[in-house]
Amino acid sequence: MFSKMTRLLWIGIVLVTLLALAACAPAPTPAPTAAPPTAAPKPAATTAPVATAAPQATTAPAPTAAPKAAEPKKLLLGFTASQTGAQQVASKKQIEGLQLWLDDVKKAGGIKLKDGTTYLPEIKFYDDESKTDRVQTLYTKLINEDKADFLLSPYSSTLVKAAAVVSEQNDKVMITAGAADDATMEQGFKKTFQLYTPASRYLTGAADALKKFVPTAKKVAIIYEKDSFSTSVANALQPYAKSIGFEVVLFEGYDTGTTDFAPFINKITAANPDAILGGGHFADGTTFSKQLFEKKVPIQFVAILVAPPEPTFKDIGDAALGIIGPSQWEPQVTFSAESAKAANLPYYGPSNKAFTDAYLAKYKESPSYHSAGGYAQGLVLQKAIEDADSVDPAKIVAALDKMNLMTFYGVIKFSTDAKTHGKQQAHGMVYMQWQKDSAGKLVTQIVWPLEAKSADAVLRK
Amino acid sequence: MKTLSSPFIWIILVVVGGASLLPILTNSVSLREDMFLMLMLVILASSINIIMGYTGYVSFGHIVFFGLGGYLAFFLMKEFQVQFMLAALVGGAGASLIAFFIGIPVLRLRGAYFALATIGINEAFRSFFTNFDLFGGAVGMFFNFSVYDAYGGAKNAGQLAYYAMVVLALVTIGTSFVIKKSKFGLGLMAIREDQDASMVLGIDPARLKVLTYTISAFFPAVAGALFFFKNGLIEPGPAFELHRSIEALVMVMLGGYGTVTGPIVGAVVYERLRGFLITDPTLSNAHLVIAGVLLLLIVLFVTAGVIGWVRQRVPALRRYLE
Amino acid sequence: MNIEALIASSIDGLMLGFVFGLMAMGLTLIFGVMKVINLGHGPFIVMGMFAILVMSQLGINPYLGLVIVVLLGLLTGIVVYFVAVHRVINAPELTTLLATFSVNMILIGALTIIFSTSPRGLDLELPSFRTGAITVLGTRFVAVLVAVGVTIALYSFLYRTRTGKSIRAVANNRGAAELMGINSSWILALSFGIGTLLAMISGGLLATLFSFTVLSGGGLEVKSFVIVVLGGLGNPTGALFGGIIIGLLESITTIFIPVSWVPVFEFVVFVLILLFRPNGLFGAR
Amino acid sequence: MSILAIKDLESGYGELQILWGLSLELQPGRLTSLVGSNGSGKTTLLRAVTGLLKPWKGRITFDGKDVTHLSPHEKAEMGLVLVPEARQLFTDMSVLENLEMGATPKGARAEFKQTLEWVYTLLPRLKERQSQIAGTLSGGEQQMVAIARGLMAKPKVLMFDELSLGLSPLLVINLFEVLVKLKGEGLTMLLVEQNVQMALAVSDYAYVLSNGRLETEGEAKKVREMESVRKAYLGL
Repeated sequence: MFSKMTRLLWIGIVLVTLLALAACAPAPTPAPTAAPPTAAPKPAATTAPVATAAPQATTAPAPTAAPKAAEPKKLLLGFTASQTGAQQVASKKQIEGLQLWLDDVKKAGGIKLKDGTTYLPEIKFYDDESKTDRVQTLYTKLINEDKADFLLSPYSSTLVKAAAVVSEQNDKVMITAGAADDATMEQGFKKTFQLYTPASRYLTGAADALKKFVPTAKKVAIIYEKDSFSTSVANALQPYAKSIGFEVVLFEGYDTGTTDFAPFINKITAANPDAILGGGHFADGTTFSKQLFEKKVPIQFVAILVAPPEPTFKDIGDAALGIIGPSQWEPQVTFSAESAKAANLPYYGPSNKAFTDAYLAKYKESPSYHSAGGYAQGLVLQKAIEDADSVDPAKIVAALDKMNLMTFYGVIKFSTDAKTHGKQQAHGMVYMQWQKDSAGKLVTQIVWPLEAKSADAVLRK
Repeated sequence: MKTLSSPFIWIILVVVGGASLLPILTNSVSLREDMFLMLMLVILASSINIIMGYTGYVSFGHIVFFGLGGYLAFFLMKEFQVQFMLAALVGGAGASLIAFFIGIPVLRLRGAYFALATIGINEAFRSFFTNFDLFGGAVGMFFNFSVYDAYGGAKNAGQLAYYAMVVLALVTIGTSFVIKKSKFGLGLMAIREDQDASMVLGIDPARLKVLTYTISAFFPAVAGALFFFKNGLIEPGPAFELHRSIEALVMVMLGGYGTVTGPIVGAVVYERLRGFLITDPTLSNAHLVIAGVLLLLIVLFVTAGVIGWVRQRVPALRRYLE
Repeated sequence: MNIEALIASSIDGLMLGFVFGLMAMGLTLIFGVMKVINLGHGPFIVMGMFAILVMSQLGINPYLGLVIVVLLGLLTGIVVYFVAVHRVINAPELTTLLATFSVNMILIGALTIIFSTSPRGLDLELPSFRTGAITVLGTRFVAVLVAVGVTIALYSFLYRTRTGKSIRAVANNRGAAELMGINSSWILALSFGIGTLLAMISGGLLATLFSFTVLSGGGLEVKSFVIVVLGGLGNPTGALFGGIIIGLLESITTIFIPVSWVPVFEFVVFVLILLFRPNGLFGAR
Repeated sequence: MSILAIKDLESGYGELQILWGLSLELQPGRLTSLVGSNGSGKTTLLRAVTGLLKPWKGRITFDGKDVTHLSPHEKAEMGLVLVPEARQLFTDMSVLENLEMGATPKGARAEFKQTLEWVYTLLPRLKERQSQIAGTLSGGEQQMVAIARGLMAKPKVLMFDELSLGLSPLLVINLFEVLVKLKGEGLTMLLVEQNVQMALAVSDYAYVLSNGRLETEGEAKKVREMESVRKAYLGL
């Protein structure tokens, strides 16, 4: 009898333990995973402004801005970041850019509506380890538990795709940066808005540039990493290159994780192209460029994805020379209030110089296009709130649909077509090239489009 | 059936089932997401345990079936609008069939050779799918959101996928238990202890192993189908992620290899621990290091895993902790 | 198809193959001596890469740095052996797999904290020799010399010195070696150290050829498995030939089939060899 | 003074106890044999003495020092060497390399050349075979390599486990002749054998083991005469 009792007791204990393990943790009290987000609102915001006096975000004039309204309301922006894993570096830059925007808004006293309501944005983010399943879990959490008002995106196409699915499922507005995938934006999304130039337009400009810089060029080789993003770029580039009269002598993908390009370069050389277009991500891009250089491949025009705009691309030394890369933004871009006026568009936000200087002052590093994208995420949302004069999601969507303006990051306009809703329409790429300055140091210059160039293109030997 | 009269299986099913109801009772979507992932890991770990814990064959690349099931089902759903549960079952059956044909030659290998072969198989499939344009190649496949309309919208589809995952988890655990307790399972353990001696006992190791491998491929495949259905997109990288496979091994080891409860406890503990480490601001940078150190300590000092350890220490519990 | 490209690629592949062989040699040595599949192999390779990177940033010539890498690798390996492997050396395979996997996690975690996952590269220029379409890259040529040198050194050590012979004795019959007065724990630790230093040297050489990240080890580790199986588990000479075969295979197939199919081909060959020649291409039976 | 003394030794595998309080002593310069039927615990005793198996209780003294808990290689270094059952050669290595490995203890290493010379005169066949891979030798030759390898350690006590197992009678006689020669040179030896007849014929002193306990002991000649031993082991 007694032993039966103990047995039951044991069952009870096991049951309770397992229940506790399996379920309690994530349940009502936001225990483990719900631990507060990392470094988000930096105390820096309350301290004195930085010495270089970062320029105020030129908030659109709010005509009858009631002075000193009530307490500013909180506006929670949620997203995930890759603090670990493959996308760590770019993701960090993106957050830094966003953080800078946040500082600027704080300095301006928040986002003000016409009725005097002020919103003070705060950010909350979790580490997604660069993994899609974590992205989805964490976005669900941001939406349902943290009650994020608006969503921003993680970095990289694959992760953004995963996040967009969740945000669309939950009817949230999300502004994405760091994702250029076309396919993602052709799923019939209603509330997802893309800041990056889509992959399909990533390298088409390079083909145009080739035509201009090397008028004799006839044959091009398109080589690309076999991943989602680079494949989309290449798939769009091939018909375009043909349409403007090039012969594509080689169109071939290489496996993600390819380390050695020597045999592939032999194959490319054998096809005898006048230019190489394509690429993938950083590691393959640098190795490819380096081996191209070492093998003294005499191709005058090489434009590859992602790697060249990274400052560390210059680690490979002279091998970087002459390599062209598409970029969403570069510190030398010439978008300004004047050029906006010329294009008959409104200009919004800080000037390019102001952004670049403030970034350099705060992080002791020049901003990359990831940083600019991060800042632009916030800026676009801010503008949409001001235009909508509300934080109501439906009104924000309407404002974003209507948006057509220029910022330091470039022109922004979203597709309103049902099939491709939210896809970036206006933003264009700039093409930068590694060149040597007068002192013999490697620097980047914008070479295309011609109206935005900071230097003339130099052909490889 | 004698096996079903064991109190253990009912306890464990009730506990897991009960825990799965929590998100529905509390109506918390994010808890549901957490549980969805957790149940998926339980399924992965349990099915690896079926082949590894019972026969001693360390399948490093078991995630290949997760990917295969996911891809097959996704293709059916996308191209032929097959209902998702049917597609998932077909995906599972397809993966099992592939496991059957792979298993016949590969299970002849022993020890390290088998482990290496499973890695090779996973990588071969991953690179194959990267190039296989019918399934989207490197870009993968994605649903148009209208696919979910058939299930009452994307939100509702998530809920349905969750129910399916709960049922799958319970079936996996049940199967794991029945195999362990059956004569079949006994044969497997004999193989684990000494394959050559088991033949003397009249056991046909080759047949038994292939059958087990085929069964153990089914569950991750269905789980993959459900996961990618909810995900809305599938790509070769996340579908055949070797790392996830190794993590599932860690879970089995953590909980206790060769037990039914072990993989469940292992999956829950591992996932909670990781969740805790990566969201804690001070620990998140070091989370890999901390997890590694903990794993090492367990491997070195608690070789039998949590459940194995409890079973050794408290013999009275053995009947309730298979 | 272009005959010149084929020859050029064969030369490139052959040269890279030596480095691959060296890389796999560490893995196969450890397996041969103690029947442990070292899942920490990838991070060891990466440690070699970053050791060279740090030294070149400090102004040390990368090739000179390899000498320091040897010592560093030996030490790391011995420490890792005693911390993580020694206690479970007689346990079933799964246990040692997980023990070395936890080493993998710890090392990758630590390296990520120190270096982040951003890509790095060495700015190293050596002259290359060129005739027609065939270019022999200077870095690659030196890498081959180093790889051959290290292989010769390893073999003289294993066959000419008493300690080396003790390693072979322990690999052959640990119990008997112990009975003959050989301290097998020490020999095992030393072997692990040598396996590690081989991985690190190959990492250092690879760093002179390609750019890399903290996460580069994963792919290279899997490649090492392929090579080791090709050459026969536990057979260092086999590993060298396995490396050369993989190098050639990759480079030659690149000419004939789209490059992205090369890994498919490679892994199918890997599984087939495991199935039909589990002792490697050169092994008995 | 005995050179090796085992006192009240208990040991076994896992939870299974095999040895139940064994005590035996080896006198220097003598050949002692340990006999008993299959499963009586002879090999277990040797494993416990060399340290391959942990002693549970009791004490082992070698050359005046307590060596109970030392590992096999430490004991070998001190001069307590075993020629193991089934030879356990380094089958992938040459005969010469096997012998070199035998000479691992520091003292032996220094005198490697002389010892090798001596071993080759004792077992001349090995000299012819010195560069052959050990695994390719015949069973008898392999046993010779095993003995030679043990001798290369310059042991103070050399123990043999089942020297005659699986060898033809003629070979066995050859090997036992070698033992006699070694005894003549003053080497202390412990011979563990199933072949009781042969063992007792060449030994000075003998222990008889049964079920992990000592059944009897005495001068080899006397043990041979014992009725119980004759019945149980000699089939007379």
